[in-house]
Amino acid sequence: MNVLLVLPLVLPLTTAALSLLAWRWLVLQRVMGVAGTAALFGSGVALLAFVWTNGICATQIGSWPAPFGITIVADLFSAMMVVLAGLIGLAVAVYSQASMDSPRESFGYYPLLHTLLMGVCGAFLTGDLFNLYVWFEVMLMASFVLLTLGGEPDQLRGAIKYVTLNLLASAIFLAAVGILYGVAGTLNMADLAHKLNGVAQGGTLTVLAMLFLIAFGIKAAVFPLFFWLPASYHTPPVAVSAVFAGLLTKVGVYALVRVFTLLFVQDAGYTHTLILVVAGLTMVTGVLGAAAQHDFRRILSFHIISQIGYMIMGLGLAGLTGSGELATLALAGSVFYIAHHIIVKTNLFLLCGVTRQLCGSFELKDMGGLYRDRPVIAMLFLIPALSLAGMPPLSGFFAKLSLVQAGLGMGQYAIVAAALVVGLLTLFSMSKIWAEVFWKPLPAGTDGDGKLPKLTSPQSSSLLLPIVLLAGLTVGIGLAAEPVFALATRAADQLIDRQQYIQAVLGET
Amino acid sequence: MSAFLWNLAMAVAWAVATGTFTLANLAVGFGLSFLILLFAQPFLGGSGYFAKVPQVIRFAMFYLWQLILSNFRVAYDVVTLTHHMRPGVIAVPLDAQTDAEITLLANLITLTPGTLSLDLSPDRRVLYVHVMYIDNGDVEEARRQIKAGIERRVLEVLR
Amino acid sequence: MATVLAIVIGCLYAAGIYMMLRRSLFKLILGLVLLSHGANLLIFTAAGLTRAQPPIIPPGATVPMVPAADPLPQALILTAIVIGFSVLAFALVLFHRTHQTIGSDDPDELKVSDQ
Amino acid sequence: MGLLAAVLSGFALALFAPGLYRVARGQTGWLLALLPLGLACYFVSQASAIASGATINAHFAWVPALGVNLSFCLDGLSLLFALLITGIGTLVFVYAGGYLAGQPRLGRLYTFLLVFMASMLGLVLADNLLALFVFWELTSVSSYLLIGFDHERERARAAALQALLVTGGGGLALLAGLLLLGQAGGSWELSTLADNGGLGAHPLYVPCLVLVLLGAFTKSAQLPFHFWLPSAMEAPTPVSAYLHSATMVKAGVYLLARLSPVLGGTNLWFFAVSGVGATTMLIGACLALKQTDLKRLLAYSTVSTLGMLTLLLGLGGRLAVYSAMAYLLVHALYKGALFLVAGALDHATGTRDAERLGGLGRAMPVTGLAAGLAALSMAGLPPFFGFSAKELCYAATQIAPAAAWLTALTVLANALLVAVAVLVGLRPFFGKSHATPRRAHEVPPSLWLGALTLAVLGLVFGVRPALGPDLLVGAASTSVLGQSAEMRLALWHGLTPELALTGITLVGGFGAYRSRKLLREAASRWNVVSGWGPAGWYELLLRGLNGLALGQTHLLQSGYLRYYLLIILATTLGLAGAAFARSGDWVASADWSNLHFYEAGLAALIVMAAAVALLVRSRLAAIAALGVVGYGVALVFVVFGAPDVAMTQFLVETLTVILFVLVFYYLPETTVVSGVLARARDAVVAAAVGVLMTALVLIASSVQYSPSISTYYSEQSLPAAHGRNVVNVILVDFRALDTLGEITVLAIAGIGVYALLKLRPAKNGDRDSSVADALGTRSNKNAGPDVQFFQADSTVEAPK
Amino acid sequence: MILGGVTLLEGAAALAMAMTGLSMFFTLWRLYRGPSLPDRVVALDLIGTMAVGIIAAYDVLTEQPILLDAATVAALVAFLGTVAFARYVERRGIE
Amino acid sequence: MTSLILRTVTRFMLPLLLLFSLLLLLRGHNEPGGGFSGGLVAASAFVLYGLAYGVAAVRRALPVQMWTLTGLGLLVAVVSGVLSLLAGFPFMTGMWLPLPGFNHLMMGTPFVFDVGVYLVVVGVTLAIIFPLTEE
Amino acid sequence: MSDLLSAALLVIGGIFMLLAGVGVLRMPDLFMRMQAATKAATLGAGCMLLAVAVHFGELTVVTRALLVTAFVFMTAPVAAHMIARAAYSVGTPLWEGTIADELQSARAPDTQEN
Ligand code: NA
Ligand code: NA
Repeated sequence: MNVLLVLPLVLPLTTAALSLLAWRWLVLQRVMGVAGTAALFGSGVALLAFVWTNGICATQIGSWPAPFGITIVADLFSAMMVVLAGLIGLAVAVYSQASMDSPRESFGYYPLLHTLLMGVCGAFLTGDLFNLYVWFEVMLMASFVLLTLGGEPDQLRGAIKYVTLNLLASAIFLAAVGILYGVAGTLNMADLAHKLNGVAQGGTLTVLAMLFLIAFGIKAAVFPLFFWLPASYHTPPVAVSAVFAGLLTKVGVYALVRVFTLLFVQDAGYTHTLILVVAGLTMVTGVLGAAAQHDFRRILSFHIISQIGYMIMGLGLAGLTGSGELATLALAGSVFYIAHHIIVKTNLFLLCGVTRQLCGSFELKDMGGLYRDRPVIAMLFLIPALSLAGMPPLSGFFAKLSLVQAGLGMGQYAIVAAALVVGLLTLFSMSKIWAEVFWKPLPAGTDGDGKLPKLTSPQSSSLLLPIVLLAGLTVGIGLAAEPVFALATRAADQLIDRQQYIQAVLGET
Repeated sequence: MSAFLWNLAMAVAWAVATGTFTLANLAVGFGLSFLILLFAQPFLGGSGYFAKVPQVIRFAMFYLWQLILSNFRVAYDVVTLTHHMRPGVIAVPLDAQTDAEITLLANLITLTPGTLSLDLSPDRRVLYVHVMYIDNGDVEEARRQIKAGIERRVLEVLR
Repeated sequence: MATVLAIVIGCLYAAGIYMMLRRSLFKLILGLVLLSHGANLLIFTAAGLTRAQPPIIPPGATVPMVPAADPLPQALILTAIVIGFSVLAFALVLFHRTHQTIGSDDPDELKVSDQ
Repeated sequence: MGLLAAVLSGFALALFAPGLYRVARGQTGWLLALLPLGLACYFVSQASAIASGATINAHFAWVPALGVNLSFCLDGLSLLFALLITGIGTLVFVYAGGYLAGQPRLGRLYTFLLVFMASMLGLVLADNLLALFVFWELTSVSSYLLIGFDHERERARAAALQALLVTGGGGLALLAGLLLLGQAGGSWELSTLADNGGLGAHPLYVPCLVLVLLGAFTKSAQLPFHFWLPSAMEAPTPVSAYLHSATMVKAGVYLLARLSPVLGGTNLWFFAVSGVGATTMLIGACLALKQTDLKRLLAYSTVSTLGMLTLLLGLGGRLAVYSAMAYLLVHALYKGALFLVAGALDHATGTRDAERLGGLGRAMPVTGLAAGLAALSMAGLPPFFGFSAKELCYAATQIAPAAAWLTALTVLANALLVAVAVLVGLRPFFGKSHATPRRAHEVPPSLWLGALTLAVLGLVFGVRPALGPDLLVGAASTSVLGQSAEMRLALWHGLTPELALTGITLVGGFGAYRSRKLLREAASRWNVVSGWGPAGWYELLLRGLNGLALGQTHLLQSGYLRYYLLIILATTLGLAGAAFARSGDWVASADWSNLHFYEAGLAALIVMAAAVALLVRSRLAAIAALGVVGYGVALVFVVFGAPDVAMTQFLVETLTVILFVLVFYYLPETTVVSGVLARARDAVVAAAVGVLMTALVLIASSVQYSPSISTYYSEQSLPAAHGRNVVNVILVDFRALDTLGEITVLAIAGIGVYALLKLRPAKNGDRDSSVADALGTRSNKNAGPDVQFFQADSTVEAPK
Repeated sequence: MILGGVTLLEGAAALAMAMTGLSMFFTLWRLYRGPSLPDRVVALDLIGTMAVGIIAAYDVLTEQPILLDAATVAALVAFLGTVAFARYVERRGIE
Repeated sequence: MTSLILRTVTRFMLPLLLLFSLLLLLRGHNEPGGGFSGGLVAASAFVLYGLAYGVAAVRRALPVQMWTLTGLGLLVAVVSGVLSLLAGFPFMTGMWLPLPGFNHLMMGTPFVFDVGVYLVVVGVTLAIIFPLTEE
Repeated sequence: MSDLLSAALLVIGGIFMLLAGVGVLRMPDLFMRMQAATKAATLGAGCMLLAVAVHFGELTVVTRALLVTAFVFMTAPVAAHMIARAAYSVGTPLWEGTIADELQSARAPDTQEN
C-alpha cells in the first residue's frame, strides 16, 4: 500500500529526472516516455484494484502521523483519476512519437510531460490542502512550458493570458489556504473536515468556500472564469492540446468535487445552488462559444468548457440533496462524466491532429474529403464525437443520463433543460465538424489536386494506435456501462460518506 | 603569513584548552601566543610578520583618523544648508602594480568619505578619483595628499 | 500588529491588481510580484503573529524557546516563495519573448489568439 | 434470446457489410436481404401465437443502476412494426443494390441501412423505456448518415443536418419525458407501466405528456416540425422509401400507440394529439399538391397521412385505434411501393418532375403496373386494401367529438391525396410521352421487384384480409387497447355513410387533380406566408443561434486580458461580498495596541515602496522599488522570528531584481496609458480587492476554530527528526513532499526559460506550415539585439 | 505604541533602528525622484545596507544573534544586486 | 572591460561564498539555512563571477551541464525518499545513521534530500540566468 | 562596560545611517550623494555589527559579526565604485560647482569614436 500510493508520483518524477540526464539522447527519452507512462498507467490500475478491494487507503509520507505530515490518500475517485491520467499520458506519449517535432523533443518535451503527469497525479492523491497547491503549481508550471514550447507567436499570445489568469487563480488559492489554516489550524483535508464539522453554517467558511470556488473554478474553466482556455488551447502542438484537454481542467473539477464534498458542506443550500447556476451557465456559454468558431481545435476547446458544466452539475445536485440515492446518483454522474470526457476529449484532439496532417489546416473551410478517402478515420471520429454529444449507446449517453435522472428526480428542471439543450447544440457542433471536415470535398487549390497525402506506416500506427484504443474505450464504456457505473457509484458513496475518508486518513477518531 | 596563521591557531588552541570560547579569552590567547612567537623567532627563522605588525597598527590608526576627519567634514556639509564642497575628478598616477595592491588602494580610497575611486585607466597606471574637497582648488595638492598619504602607507604594509 | 500587516497586505493586493490592469506587460508582471508578496505575508499573518524567537531549538534544549514563532507557516511561505520565484522567472522570460515577437508591450495587441 | 439476436444481428452484420461489398459487389444487396428476410420469417412464425394474446419477452441487464435494460417484448403492435421493418427491409436491400449499382460507397450505405434496421427493430421491440430511447436516437443518427449519403452536395448535408437537429431535439425532449414517465409511473418497463394504468392524475402528467409528444411529433413529422421530411428527400430513394415513408417516420406514431394506455384518455391528450394530427393531415395534403417533384409529392403526402394516423390515435377508442393500425399497414405498402417507383422512374428517365413525365407505360410496363396498383390503393378504390382502411377511418371520425368538422377535414385531405396518387402513380404512365433527360427503359428486376410486391400485397390484402392483415391489425390494436377491438377487415360493409364519403373523396380528388394548376397558382400567392413557415423558423433559429454565439463570444472572449481579469475579479468580489453580506457572524477585530514603532515603520516602508513602484515612470525605478518592497517584506520576517524565510526572501528578491533587469534592460518604454474612467474603474476594483483581503486577514487572525497543529513540530523536531531548525525539518522531513514538488516546479521553470530563449521558430515560417518545418532549424540567429550583459568585450580572461 | 525600552542598550538599539528607518524613507524618496538611474541604484544599494544595520540593531534589541545570518545574506545580495544594476547602467545609459 | 577592482574582489570572494553556501547546506538542519538558501548563495557566487568575468568563463570553470545538475538533484531527492520504501516504511521516512567519530551527529536521508534540493537550485538558477545574459 | 560600548556603537551607527539618509537626500549630484551616503551607511552598518559582536561576546557570534563586517567593508566600496564608474561612463552630469574633471580630458579622444 505504501508503495502503490506513491508510485504515481515517484514513477513520473524518476522518469523526468532520467530524461533530464539523457538530455542529448532523444531516442532514450522517447523510449522512456512510453515506458514511463505505461508504468504509470499500470500502477494506477493496480492502485484502483487495491482500493476497490480494500476501501480508501492512505499512507503517511515520512511516517509522520496525520494531520502533521502529508497524507497521500486514494479513494476510488482519485484512483480512477490516476488511471485516467496514466491512460492519457500513455496515449499521448505514443502519439507524440510520430507527431512531435524533434526540436521540441530536444528541448525537454518528455520531462515536461512526465512532470505534468506527476503534478496531476499528486493533485489527485494528496490529502493535504497546501500540498494540493504545490501539485497544482507543478502541473501549472509544466503546462506553461509545454504551452510555450516552440515559441510561435500565437503560442506566446495565448500563453500570456493562460499564465496570467492561472497565476491569479494560484494567488487566490494560496490566500484561501492561508486563511483556512489561520482559522482552523490544520492543513490536512480530513482533519479540516473533522474540525469544521461543528462549525456554524455560513459566515467565514462560506466566504472561504467562495474563494476556493473561484480558485478552482478558474482552473476548471467554468463561467465566467474560463477565458484562459479558449485563448490558448489551440496554440500548442496537438499532442500537448490533447493532454491539456484531457487532464488540466479536470484537476480543477476534481479539486472542486473534493473540497465541496469534504470541506464545504455546511452551507450547501447556498454554495451548491451557486455551483448549479454556474454549471448551467458554463454549459450554455461554452457551447455557444463553440458555435461561433470555425477552427477545429477552437471548437473542441470551447466544448471542454461546456462539458465542465455537466461535471459540476452533479456536484451541485449532490450537495443540495446531501445524502441518499439521488445524491449518489448525481455524484456518480459527475464521476462517470469526468471519466468519459477525459477519454473522449483527448481522442478528439488526437484525431484533430491526424486530420490536420492530412488536410494541412485546422480551419474547417480548408479541410474536407476525409469521409470519401479515409473512412476508417471518419468512423474513428464519429465515435468520440457522438459520445461527446451524448448519443447512445456510447459513454457520453450514460454520463448524461445519470445526471439528467438525478436532476429530474430532485425537481431541478432548469438545469436539466440546460443539459439537454446543450446536448443538442453539441450534436450540432459535432455535425458541423463532420460535414465540413469529412463530408465536404477537399477544397480545390489547397494541396493541388484535392488528394490527401498518405501517412507513412510507422507514423500512422503511432498516430492511430492511441486513437483506436481510446475509441474502443468509449464504445466499451458505453456497452459495458454497468461496471463503470458501479465504480462511479461506489466512488460517489465514498465521497458522500465523509467519515470513511476521515477515518482512512486520521485512523481512529 | 604562516607566522600569522600559527598565531591564530595557537589562540584557538588556547581557547580549546581553557574551554571558554569568548572574544576576550581568544584575545588573551592571541596576545600570549604573539609574545611566544615573538620570542621564539630566533629559533624558528625570520618572518616579516613581526615587522609588519607595527606597520599595520600604524596604518590602521592613520586610516581611522582619516575616516573620522573626513566623516566630520562631509557630515558638516550634509547637515548645514550651504554647500562648502569643491568637488572634482582628479587623476592619480599609481605606484601600486599588482591587482591586490590596486584593489585594496582603490577600496580604501572609496571607503573614505570625500574620495571615491571612479575608474582605472586601461593601462592600470592612473586611478581617477572623485574628490569632494579640493582645498583652494589646488588639484596638485589633492593628488599629492592621496599619493603621499594613503597610497604610500598601503604599499608600505603590503610590500 | 496583525491589523497593520493586514492593511499592508490589502495595499499590496490592491497595488498588484491595479498594476495588472494596466496596458503594459511590464506592469502586469510587476503586479504579479506584488500579489505574491501579499500572499506570502497573508499566510504569515493569518496564521497568527507572534513577536517571538525563531523556532530553533537552542543547544541543550529539546524544544524551542518560548515564545517561539509558528514554524509551519514559515515552511509554507518558503515553499510558496520558491514556487513564486520559479513562476516569475518563467513569466518574465515569456513576457520578454512575447515583447520581442509582437513588438509591443501592450497586452491589447495579444487579442488575435482569441479570435 | 431470439429477440436479442434479432436486434443485434443487424448491428453485427453492419460491421461486415463494407467488407462483404468488396467481395460480392453487385450481389451484396441480395445477400444482405437474407437477414431481414430471415427475421421476417421468424416474426411470421410467431404471428399466430402473438395473435392469440401471448407475448414473447426477453430481458438482459445492461445498466440496471440507471434503469437501462435490454428488455424486449414482442406483442401485436411490435409484431406489426417488426414485419414492416423486416419485410420492406428485405425489398429495400435488393432495390438499393440495383439503384446504386456501381456506387463506390455502397458498402457504407448497407452498413448504415443495417444499423438503421436493427435500431428500428430494437425500438419497436423494446419494453424498457430507456432502451427504446437508445434505439430511437440510433435511428436518428443512422438517418443522418443516410440522408447525407450524397455528401459532396451541400444540399444533402444541410438536409441531413436539419433532420438530425429536428429529430435529435425531439429526442432530447423525449428523453426527459420518458424519465419523468418512469419516475411518475414507478417503472422503466412499458409493460409494467401499461399494467399500472393511466397517469392522467399524476402531477407530472402534463410535462411528461408534452415532452413525449414533442419527441413523437418531431419524429413523425407533425406540424410544425414536418419540414425536415421533404428536405430529407435528398437521400437516395431506397432510403426515402424505407426510412421516410415506411418505418422511421412511423416511430412517433408507434410511440403514441404504445403510450396511449399510459398517457391517453385525457382531454389534453385528445386536444393535443388529434389537433396536431388533423392540422398536419390537412396542411400536408395541401402542400403535397403544390409539389411537382415526385419524391417531394410523396413526402408531403406522407406528412399528411402521418397526421391522419396521429389524429386517429388522438381520438382513441376501439374503432380509431383499429383503423389507425390498418391504415398504418396499408400506407406502408402503397407509399413504399410508390417511392420505389419514383426511384425507378428517376433511374430510367433522369427526372423526377411529375409534370415532365408521361406515357411511360409502354416503355416500363412492370413498373407501371406496380405504380398503378399502389396508386389505386392510395386513392382508396375498392377492392384495394386502401379502400377498406379508409372506410374504417371515416367510421372512426364520425363517432369522434366534433365529428362533422373532423370528417370534413379528413375527406378534404384524402381528396387531395387522391390527386397526388393520380399524379404520381398514374399520370407518368398514361397520356403523351414527354422528352426526358434519359431515354426511358424498363428497369432491372431488382428495381421493380419491391414495388410490385408491395403493390400486389395491397390488392391481395384488400381482397383477402385473412391472409395476414386481419390477424396483424387485430393483434396490434389489441395490444394498444389492452383488449380485443373485436373487429375484422372487410371490403363491404353495406351502404354506409363511409361509402358515400369515399365517393365524395374520389370525385373531389379527380377534381383537384384536374385543377391542380389553378390550385398551385392560388397556393403560390400564399408563398409570402409559407415563407415564414416552420422551415423559415428553423433557418431563423439557426441564424439567431449563430448571432447569439458570435455576440456572446465577442462579449466574453474579447481577447483583452484586462477585461478577463476584471470579470474574474468582479466575480470574486461579488461572490465573497454576497457571502459576507448574507451572514453577519464573522468577527474581525482591529487591534492597534501593542504596536512597535519599527513595525509601523516597516509597514509604511513596504506600502510606500509599493506606491513608488506603482507611480514611478521609469521602468528601472519601478524594479528598484519592487526590490525595496521585497527587502521590507524580508525585514518583516526578521522581526517576527523567521530568519530562514528572511534569508530566502533576500536571496530571491535580489535574483528577481537581476532577472527583471536582464529582461527589461533594452526594451523601449512605450506604455499606453488608459483613460481616466478606465483608471478610476480599475482603481475601484483594486481597492475593493485590497479591502477584501484585509478583511479576510483580520478575520483569520481573530477567529480560531481549533488550535494549530504546529506545537507537534516543535516537540518532535529534535527527538524524532534529529534537527534543531524546526522550519528546515518541516521542509526536508515533516512536509518533504511539498519540497519535492517545489524543486520540481523549479526544474520545470528552468527548462521553460531555457527553451523559450533557445528554441525559436524560423522567422519566415508561416503559421500554417507544419511545426516540424517551422522549427526545423534551431536558430539563435534571430535572438534580439546582440547584447551581452555580463561581458561587454570578451578580452578578459578568467584567472588561472 | 511602545517606544524605546527599559535599559540603556535597548534604548540605544531602538534609537539606532529609528534613525536607520528614517533614513530609509529619505532613501526611498531618492529612489522615487531619481533623477538618474544611477541615483536609484544607489538608493537600492543603500536600503540593502540599511537593512543590514537594522537587523544588527534588532539582534541586540531582542537578544537574537541567530538573525545575523539574515544580515549576512542581506549584505551579500545587496552587493550582488548593485553590481548587476551597475553593469546594466553601463550598457543602457542614463534615463 | 569590467572593472579590475570587481574582478579582484570576486576572485577573492568566490571560494568564500561557496564555502558559505556549503555551510548553509550542512548546518541547515540545526540553524538557519538549508539546501535552498545554500543553493541560492552558491548560484549567486557564480552569478557574481559571471558579472565580473563573463558567462563563458563560468561555463569553462563549471565542468557539469546545468541539466545534469538538475536531473541529478531530482534523482537524489527521489532516491532519498525511495530508500525508506525499500525498507518497508512509507515514502520519505527519515532513516538515520550515527556518524562514527562524531558525538550526536547523525547522517540521514532528509539531509540527502536537502543535498538534492541544493543541486537543483544551483542547476536551475544558472540555467535561468546564463542564457538570459547571453541574449 | 560592554553594554555601554555596544550602546555607543549602536548610536554612532544610527547617526551614520541618518547622515547617509540626509546626504542622499540633500547632496547636489550623484557622486556627492554617493560620497555622503554609501560610506556613511557602510560605516553605520559596520558600527552596528560591531555592537552585536561586543554585546554577545560569544565566539560564534563574534566571528560571524566580524565576518559580516569584513564582508560589508570589502563589498561596499566595490559596489560604490561600480555604480560611480557606470554613472560616469554614461554621462551622469556633475554638479556645476565641480572644479576639475581630469577623466573627461583623458577620455576625450575615444569618446569621439563612440
Ligand atoms: Na503562485
Ligand atoms: Na487565526
